[in-house]
Amino acid sequence: MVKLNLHFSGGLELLFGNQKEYSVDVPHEPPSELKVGQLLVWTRDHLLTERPELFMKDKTVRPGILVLVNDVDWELSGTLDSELVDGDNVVFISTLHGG
Amino acid sequence: MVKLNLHFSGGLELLFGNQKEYSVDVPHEPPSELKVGQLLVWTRDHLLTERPELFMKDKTVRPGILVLVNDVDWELSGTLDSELVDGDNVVFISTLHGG
Amino acid sequence: SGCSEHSLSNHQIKRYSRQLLLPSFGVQAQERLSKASVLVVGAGGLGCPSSLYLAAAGVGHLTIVDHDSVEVSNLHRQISHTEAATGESKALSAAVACMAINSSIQVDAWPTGFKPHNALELVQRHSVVIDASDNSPTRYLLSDACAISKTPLVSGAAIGFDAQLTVYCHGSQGPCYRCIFPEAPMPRACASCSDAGVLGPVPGVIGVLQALEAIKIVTQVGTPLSQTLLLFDGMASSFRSVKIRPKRPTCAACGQQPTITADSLPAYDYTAFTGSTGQQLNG
Amino acid sequence: SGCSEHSLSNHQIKRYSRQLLLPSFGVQAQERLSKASVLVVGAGGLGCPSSLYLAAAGVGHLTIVDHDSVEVSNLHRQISHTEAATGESKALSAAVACMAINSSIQVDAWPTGFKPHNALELVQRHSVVIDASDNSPTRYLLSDACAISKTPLVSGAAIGFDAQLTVYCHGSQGPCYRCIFPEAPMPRACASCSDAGVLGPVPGVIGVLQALEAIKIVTQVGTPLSQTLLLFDGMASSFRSVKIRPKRPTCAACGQQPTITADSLPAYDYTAFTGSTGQQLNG
Ligand SMILES: [Zn+2]
Ligand SMILES: [Zn+2]
Repeated sequence: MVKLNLHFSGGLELLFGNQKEYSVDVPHEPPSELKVGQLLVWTRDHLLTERPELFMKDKTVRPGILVLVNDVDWELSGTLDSELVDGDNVVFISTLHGG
Repeated sequence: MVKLNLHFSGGLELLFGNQKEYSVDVPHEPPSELKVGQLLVWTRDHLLTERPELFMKDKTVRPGILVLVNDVDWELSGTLDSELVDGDNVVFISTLHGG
Repeated sequence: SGCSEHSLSNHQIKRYSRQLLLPSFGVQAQERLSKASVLVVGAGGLGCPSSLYLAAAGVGHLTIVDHDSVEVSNLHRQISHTEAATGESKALSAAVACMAINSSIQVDAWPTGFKPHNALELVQRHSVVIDASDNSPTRYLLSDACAISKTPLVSGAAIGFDAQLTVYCHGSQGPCYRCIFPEAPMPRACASCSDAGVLGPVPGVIGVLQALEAIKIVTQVGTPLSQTLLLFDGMASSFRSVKIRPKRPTCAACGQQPTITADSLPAYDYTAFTGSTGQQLNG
Repeated sequence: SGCSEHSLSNHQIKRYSRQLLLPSFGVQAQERLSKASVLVVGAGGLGCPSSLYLAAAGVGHLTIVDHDSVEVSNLHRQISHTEAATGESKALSAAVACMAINSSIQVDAWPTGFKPHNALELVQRHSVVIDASDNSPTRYLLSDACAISKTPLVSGAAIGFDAQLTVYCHGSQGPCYRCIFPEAPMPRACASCSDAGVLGPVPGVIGVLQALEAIKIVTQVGTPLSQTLLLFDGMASSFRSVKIRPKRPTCAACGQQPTITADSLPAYDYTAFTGSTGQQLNG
C-alpha cells in the first residue's frame, strides 16, 4: 500500500463526487515503485464517479489536465513513469478558460 | 547546531538587511532542545542590523509582532518555550495597519 | 419569480444569474446576500475594491465610512475615486461608484468617520464589518466594537508589497484583534501607506478578498479565514496561510470577564492606548 | 521635476507619490511604467480590475480589446461597467472607466475583437499582454502571437470558486500555453462562466494580480510568475503555487522549429484546433 494525498481542482472534482481532497491507500507490490500511470488507472477505477472520458484518454490524462507530484509538473519527473512514495501529494488540475 | 529557516515580513525585513529569508545554523548544546526564546536572542545578536527595540522588548518580541513555528502561532506551542528542531520554519511578522 | 419559492425578482435573477448558476451558491445564498448589510470602514486602497465587489454581488445594504477627502495621491490605488472626485468625501465618492454599478441595493455614505461614540451603534446595525482602515487606533476600536456585538470582522491591511488578511470575532472560537495583539505596537513601528508607500494592486488583491470573505460569511458558503492569517508577498506574488490562536479567555474585549464593554467603550482612549496622535483616529 | 534627473512631471510626482516612496520601486520604475504599453484582451471579470489597476498605476498606454457588449448579467463581476453602460461596447466602457481615473495616460478601446488576422500586429505594439479572455481558441491565439513576438503574456482564468494565474512567454526559459497544453481539450471539458457560473471576486482577485504581474514585468521589479502556476480556491480562500515545466524545445509555437509563425498564424484555424464553434473566438 502507498499512502497518497490526491487533490482535484478546476472542475475535475465534479467527476470525483464533488470532493477536492482524498487521502488514499493505493495497493502496490514492492520492490518496484508505484508509478503515476498506475495511479491514474486506480483513481479512475476506484474514485471516479462519472464520465471517465473527461479524466483519461488512452493511458494518460485527457488534454487540458495538468498533473503535479508534490507541487511540481509531472513533466519534470517522468510523466506516467513518475514514481510515488508514502506521503506524496498528487494534484490534478483542469485548465480553466473562463474570465 | 540547529538548522532553521527564518522568514521576516511586514516590514521586519528592514531590520534584517532588507532580506526576508535566512537559512541559519544556530549553535546549541544537547540534550535540551533549542527554544524560541534562545533563538530570539541569537537572531537579535547575529542577524539584526538596526534598531533592536523594533524587534525585541525585554525577553520577547515587541508588541505587534507575531511568531509562527512551522506556520502555527507560537501561542499554541508555548511561546518562548516552544522547542525547535532541524528543518523548522520560524516566521516573524509585524502586523500591518495600512490600507 | 413564480417558478420556484424564492423572493428574487426577475431582474435580480437576470443580474445575478452567473452566481445563481453555481450549485454551491444558488438562490438561497443570493437571498441571504440581499438581506445582509455590510459596514465598510475606510474607502481607500482596501475599501474601494471591497465595496465595489460587495455592491456588484448584491449585498442588500452597504454603509461606507470615511472622513477623508479624495486626494490626487489616492488615485493610484483607490479605484472607486475618479479624478473628478478629487476634493470630495471619500465615503460619498465610493458610494456613488457602488450605486452606478447596482442601483437596486441601498448604499449609505458616512463621511463623519468612525469614532468611539458611534462605533458600537454603527457596527450593531450590520451583519459583517470590513476593516479597510489605515491606522492602529481604528483597528482596535473596530475590533472592540465587533467583539462586544459579536459581529464578524474581515480585517485587511497592506503596505509596500506586503499584505495580510484574516477574519476576527467569528463564531464561538474566533479570536479578536486584541486576542492576538493585547498590547499595541509603539507608533514608530506602525508605518502607514502615506509614510511608507504602497503599490496599488497590493491592497487591491486584499480588498477583493475581503469582499469574498464577507460574502462567504453572510451566505454561509465556504470556509472563512477565522483563526487563519493569509500573508501576501507581492514581490513574489506568493501567499502563505498560517494558523493563529483561538479566542483568549482573558482577553479584555472578547474574554470571559471583559473590561471593554458597551458601557465603557465610548470613553476608551484609543489614541492613548496606541500612543498615536489624535488625528490618526479615523475610518 | 528639476530636483533630480528624471522625466516625471510635478503632477506625476504627486499622483504616484505613494509608489515613488517605495525604495524598491521609485522614480525609475515609474518612468518604465509610463513608457510601457499593455494590451488587455477581454474586458470582463478579469480585464475590468486588471485595466483599472494598470491605468491607476500609470501605464503609459493601455489597449483594451473586447467585441462584446455589456449585459446586465455581467455587472455582478465586471466592475468597470455601470448600469448605464448596458448595451455599449465593453472595450469602450472599460476604457472610459480607466480614463476617468487617469486622464494623463493613453487608453485605446478596440471593440472589433482579437482575431488571427490582427493578433500579431496588436501584440507586437505592446510591452506585455494580459489574457483576460473567456475561451480556449482565444487563449491559444494569444499565446501563439506572444510566442512569435516574444511578448510576455500574463494569463488568468476563473470559473466558479476556482482560478489560475501564470505568466507565459517570459524570458528565454518561460513556456508558452502550448508548451503546457500542446493538445486542446475537447469543448465539453471547457466550461465558460456563462455556462457554469462564477462568483465575482474570484476573477476579481486574479485580475488585480494580473495587473501586478504586468507592472512587475515592465518595471523589472520583483519576480514574475514564470514557470509557476498560482491556483486559487475561493471556497477556502487558499492559494497554492506549483512549479511548471520550462519551454518545450519541440513546441509548435515557441520551440526550435516552430510551425506556427508570423506567416502561418493568420490562416491557422483555431476553432478547428479547439473543436469550438466559430462564435467562441473572441476577446
Ligand atoms: Zn479577544
Ligand atoms: Zn511553447
